[in-house]
Amino acid sequence: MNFAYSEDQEQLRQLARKILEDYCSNEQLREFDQGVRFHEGLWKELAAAGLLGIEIDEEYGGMAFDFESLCLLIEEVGRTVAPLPVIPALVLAAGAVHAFGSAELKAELLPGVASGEILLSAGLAQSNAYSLRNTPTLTARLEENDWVVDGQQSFVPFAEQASSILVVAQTSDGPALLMLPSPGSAHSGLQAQAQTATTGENQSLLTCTGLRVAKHYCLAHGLGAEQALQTLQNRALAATVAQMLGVCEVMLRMTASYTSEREQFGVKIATFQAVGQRAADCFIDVECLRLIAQRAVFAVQSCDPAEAEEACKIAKIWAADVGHRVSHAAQHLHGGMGVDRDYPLWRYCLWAKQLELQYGSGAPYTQQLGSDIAAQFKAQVRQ
Amino acid sequence: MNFAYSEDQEQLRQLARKILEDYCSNEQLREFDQGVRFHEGLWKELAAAGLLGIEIDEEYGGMAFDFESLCLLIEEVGRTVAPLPVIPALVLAAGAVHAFGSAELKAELLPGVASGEILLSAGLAQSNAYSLRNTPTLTARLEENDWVVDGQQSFVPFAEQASSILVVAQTSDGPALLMLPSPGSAHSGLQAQAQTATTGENQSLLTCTGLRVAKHYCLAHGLGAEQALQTLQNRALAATVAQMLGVCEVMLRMTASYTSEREQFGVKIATFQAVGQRAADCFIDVECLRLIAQRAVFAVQSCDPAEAEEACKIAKIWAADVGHRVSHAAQHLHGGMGVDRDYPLWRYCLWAKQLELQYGSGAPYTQQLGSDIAAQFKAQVRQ
Amino acid sequence: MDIALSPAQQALQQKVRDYLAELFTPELTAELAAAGAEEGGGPEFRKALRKLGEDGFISMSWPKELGGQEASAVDQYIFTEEIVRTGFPYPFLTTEACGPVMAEYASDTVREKVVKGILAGEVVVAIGYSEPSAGTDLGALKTRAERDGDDWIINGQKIWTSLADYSDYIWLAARTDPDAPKHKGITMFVVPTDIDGFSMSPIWTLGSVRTNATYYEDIRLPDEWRVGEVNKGWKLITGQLNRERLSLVTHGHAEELYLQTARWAAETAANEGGMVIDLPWVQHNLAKVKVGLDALKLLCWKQAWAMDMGTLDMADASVAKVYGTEFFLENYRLLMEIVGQTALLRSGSAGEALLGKLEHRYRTGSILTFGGGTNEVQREIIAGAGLWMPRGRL
Amino acid sequence: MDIALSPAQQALQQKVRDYLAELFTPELTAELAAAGAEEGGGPEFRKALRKLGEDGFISMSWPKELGGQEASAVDQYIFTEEIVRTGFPYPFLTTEACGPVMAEYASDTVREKVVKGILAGEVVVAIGYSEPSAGTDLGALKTRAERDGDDWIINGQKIWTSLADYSDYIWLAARTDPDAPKHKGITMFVVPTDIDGFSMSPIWTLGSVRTNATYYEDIRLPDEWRVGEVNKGWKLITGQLNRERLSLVTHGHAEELYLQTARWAAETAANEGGMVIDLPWVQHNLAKVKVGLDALKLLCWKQAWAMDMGTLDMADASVAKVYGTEFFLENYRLLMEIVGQTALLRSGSAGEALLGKLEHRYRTGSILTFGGGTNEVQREIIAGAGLWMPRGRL
Repeated sequence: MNFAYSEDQEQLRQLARKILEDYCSNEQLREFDQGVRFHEGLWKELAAAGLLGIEIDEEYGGMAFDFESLCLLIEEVGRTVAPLPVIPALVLAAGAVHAFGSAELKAELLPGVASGEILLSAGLAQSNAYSLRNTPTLTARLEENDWVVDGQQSFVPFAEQASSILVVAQTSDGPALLMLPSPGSAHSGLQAQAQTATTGENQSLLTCTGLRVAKHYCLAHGLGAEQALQTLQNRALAATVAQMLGVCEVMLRMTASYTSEREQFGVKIATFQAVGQRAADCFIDVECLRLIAQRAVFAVQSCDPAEAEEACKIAKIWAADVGHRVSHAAQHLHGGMGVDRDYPLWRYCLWAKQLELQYGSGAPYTQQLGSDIAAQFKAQVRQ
Repeated sequence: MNFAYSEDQEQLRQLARKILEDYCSNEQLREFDQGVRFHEGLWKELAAAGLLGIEIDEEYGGMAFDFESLCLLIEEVGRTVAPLPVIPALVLAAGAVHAFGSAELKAELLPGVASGEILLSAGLAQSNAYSLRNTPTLTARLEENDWVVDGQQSFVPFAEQASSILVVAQTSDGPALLMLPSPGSAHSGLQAQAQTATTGENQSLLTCTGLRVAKHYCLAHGLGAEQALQTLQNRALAATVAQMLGVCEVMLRMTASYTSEREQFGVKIATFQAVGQRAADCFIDVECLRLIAQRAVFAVQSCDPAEAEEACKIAKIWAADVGHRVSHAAQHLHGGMGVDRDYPLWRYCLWAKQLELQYGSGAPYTQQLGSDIAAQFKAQVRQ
Repeated sequence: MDIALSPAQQALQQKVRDYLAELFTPELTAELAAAGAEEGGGPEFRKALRKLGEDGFISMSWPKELGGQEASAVDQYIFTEEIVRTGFPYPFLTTEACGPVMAEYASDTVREKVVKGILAGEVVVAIGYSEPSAGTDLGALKTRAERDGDDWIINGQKIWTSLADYSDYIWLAARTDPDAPKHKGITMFVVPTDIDGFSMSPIWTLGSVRTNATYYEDIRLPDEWRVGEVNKGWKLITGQLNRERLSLVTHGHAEELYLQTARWAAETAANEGGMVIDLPWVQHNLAKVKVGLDALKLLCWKQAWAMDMGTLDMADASVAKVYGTEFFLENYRLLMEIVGQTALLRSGSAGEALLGKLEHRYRTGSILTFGGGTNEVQREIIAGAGLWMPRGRL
Repeated sequence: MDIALSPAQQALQQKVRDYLAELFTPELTAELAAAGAEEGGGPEFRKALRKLGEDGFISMSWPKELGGQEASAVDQYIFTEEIVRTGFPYPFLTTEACGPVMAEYASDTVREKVVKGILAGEVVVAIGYSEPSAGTDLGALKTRAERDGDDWIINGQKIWTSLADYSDYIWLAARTDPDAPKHKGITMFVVPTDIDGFSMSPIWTLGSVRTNATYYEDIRLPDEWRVGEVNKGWKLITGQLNRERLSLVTHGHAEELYLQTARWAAETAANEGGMVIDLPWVQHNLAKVKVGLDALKLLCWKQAWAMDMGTLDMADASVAKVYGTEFFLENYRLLMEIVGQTALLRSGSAGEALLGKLEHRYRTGSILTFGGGTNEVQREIIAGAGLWMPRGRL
């Protein structure tokens, strides 16, 4: 049993925090409140520090650290609400290429990811995205040496900026994980329509019409793709929860500071017991979320995917609840300041909502968990 | 729109309250904390005041008031945690005989109910009693002019004291509502085993083995019995919620008084904001419960059973939540006193739990309500 | 008991519903959908408001002696609830809070210019109470009004002056006796927004809704724009909640979102097979919303009915406020879960559902728990007035 | 990070589990199932406690210099969690709270008679802190101890002196300087329950568990039964939470109820068809319990680990206390709903399920939110120590 990060990991976290904080003051973030919510300069800066290659093998220019370390970066992104697509780019797309891609494809994409020259994206969420493991809405069929892709894929962050996009498509024998070209590359058969998420993040709706994708851009197919999707869902959930943890930590600290300064009726409002008690409830929530998040990340890293799945679902359920509660407590205890866009809290509140619903919210995972539990106990009883 | 009771109803409530309070001081109730939790003297006193016949026609010695008025009595029973089986005796058994019995059966039983000479009981809850409308666990078949009854029926309050017991049995064509004889009458084929509910209420487990019941003790059969069960479930739920309202009102008032007297750290503990805020939450809960309960009672009285069913389920869901929350808040804010059996709160807490689970708790009704809602909207969309 | 709308009340509801359906011309709908115009102020909004004035809806709840029709509180609630359901940014604070108070206490000038205008749907008034350090603690306000002959010289700053950007007047609370105890030196004024010395800057909020900081610099205001007695403004601020209460929390908009979401779920195929509404967890969420919504409806009805009976308890309004505003947040959450990640897409996105309404509502809804009297204070009122518990600090 | 039990820790867990399975003879099981003996005190309980002493489990967590083995906090938690799971009424307050303090501060007499007895599993001590008007506000206690030569004369009354009915000693806080500020005039004593002037009356609780009012009437106690310095008792009361924290809230018993209920649901046919565990709402409730339980387990593990690392934060114990005690109540509720009305039947009823354990647990569980430091105070500690927020009144 060990709840501590290694010294290397702590240093990596400090490095990430320093760079992110340097670029994400309230003033600096204001520039990204309109238009494309992607901070290219900061992305390059993280690349320069090696932080985009945390999980990538050294032969592709990475640091060859682990998923746990990558999640530290993501938690810090949560803490600074940095306008960066860390999860689709690093956790999903790069992670999938790294784990499931051919040597050729890895060599093609990963060095660019680590150096910040290639931005990847991913769109795996199906229809209303109650989970990442539903039937894909894209279809693909093999024609000569190409996959021909049709259908729509929603929620693709920064599709126009990305060089390559991870998606899943239904084929005649199971799902296939494919890397699509960028719609910005004027590829025939691929179109992106504008969508804006609650945080302002651009999340295109892609339409593929007979889009041809060369065979080596397929990462996995059939059973292999199903297993890969299990792994990717686990990674997506654990990373989302880590980001939520960062978001909630800061909302809570901001609230504690604000109420310790703000006066009404001649006293600091933090000294009203109702204020202190509610802040304490948030503290408890955040402590629970921290442990549950760490456990999920640990499970993704150290257990087999089926075992990790339960921990990841439980973590997502917690994250959804805590994000909701802490965000509304923070807004409430700030009073008007909590909704004023001049004060930094509001971006955190939007992120809390986005992360709550992203890749599936508490309610559907609670049902899935319940039915998994039922299956376990029924199996036990049958024995 | 009218949220007021009539003058007659208010008088009836005052009468009920006075009698019940006279018999239900903390000291007096102590006698019923062990043994049979039924206060026969008080029952007779209510009968003498006409209160057992509130809903019964004048020709059978009743007052010919309505269900709403009966629920006022029940709310007062809740307020005093009087050891009386008002719901099984009056709402279910007498109500069923009154509504569905033959003239002969009514004449046989109802005058005695009104005068307090005949105690009726009812056991309609099946297996774990997630609702009152599941498949009966008793079976019955017609043999000559008798119904022959087999099987087990749980949760029958004061079966040994009752002259006649309302149950439901499965027959070859649907359910049948039957009045069984008392197990105390040494009837062959009927046995009662002891069970004690959390409140200390005696709720026997009946076992019928070829028990013969004369045909005219059947109140309804087949489709008619199904409709009757819908009505009875509505009545049971609305009355249970009314009783819960009484229980919660008193727990809340007791808590407000106690915290306004009790001192710690040199001040009345009610002046701690955390205490006041939690009491206020309970107040809101109780106000919601009151309105939701009144609406359910009104619906049972004035709408058709199918329409009333939704209001009753919603009321039971509220009652379960409010009972749980107010009971634990009351115990918590009382500190040690809340669990001391010398102080009167504890009986209320036990009743809150019993009423929460009785005839189905919040979770199963939430699921039922959800599936009813889904059916409604699907029907709408199909149109 | 009769816990239902009477036939006459149902008829009124239908009448209002039909009326509002007609009021919503395509032009008005388009205007209100445009960014920045959701809260009103555009020409179509002005036109609709004038029509509501002409057709007697604004004066509906007002006392007869002030030119109103003295409709019952239940009838007024029926109107309120329906107009809230449509999403029309009806200026309740103008019509229900300031208007009647001005009509009762103001000079002839104010009555002629402002009150008549309100009744005609020509005038909108913004509330100037809050200041940077006087939020919940309104008694701490610092904006000064000093007598100078027949005029008042006003200096100060207000915050959260919503609607000021298109309002005709500010209903302003200013300190006129700096030496009196907190609540005893405040006087009410009506300040035309085109007066010299008045200015404002926008404050953009989480919900993309604009509110304002308003500035008062050496404004010279004739005494006839004062309302009520000098130093007796506190009574006007606190005493006039009256009908306003009925518009603070209504079940109309929440029910509308529930109905639309449930319908969407019944029409939308689930990736898992069947329709979205067939998923057990979706049914669970819908049931939770329905259970909460029914209590809100009953609280609102009861409150209106009790006003008509003259039996409204002091705790009642606080109960509805706390319950309603906290339920709204839960409501948005449960409904957004049903729509899934799609619910995050802002209005205008290619794949949005329900016009992005849930997304917009959740962002604007959070202000209600602290706006209009923070819920902690409401709970203190409940503990005191409802449970006779002694109050602590505050 | 390594968020799991190590192989050695798993082995210890298995060892304790096997040991306890053996400890639970049919006689002990029967004794603990009998009314009035659930909380210990019977001969089989005494026998088992002595065995635990002999086999070194009681001294497990004690410092080496006091005769203990100084097991790691994680190991100690593994033991605690397992013994709580079995339902054995292990006297944690004796073994973890009073024992080590006495061993450190007491006279030779007390060490010889009491401490050795505790380690041997021969002695049980009850806590005499609370008084009728000194609950959360312990500093207000009035029980007096006055010096008389080499003795102390003790007079007063304590309440909630649980286990006093079979305890050998009372660990008593008494006021020795009535003129000193609240917390500065308190001294600790060990009072043998067979001493002249000691008496008690039972208090029966909601949970059918007996606790006691204890009375101290002109008790003459030699000074060697005093522990620690005169008037410095407060430090002993508050400072010695140490290992006791690990037994206040554990996930063991809650998990046990979850496992048993889920198994019951998988084995029991539902009236609706299928098994109870097939009902979507039952799965929902089980999932809610599981989600809450996992957080509790991690909080407990982390706390134990942090104690071993010396990084335990002051807020941590309060977090576990508040979360755990409030989760327990939710846990009982969710599980009782699954078992339905049957869950209301008391142990001994014909149709009971799970031996009426849920029914019993829900009745005894409510004391935890205010016992051991009321949760409001814990939240104040969290806001102060965890969030550095200034404290209000109190």
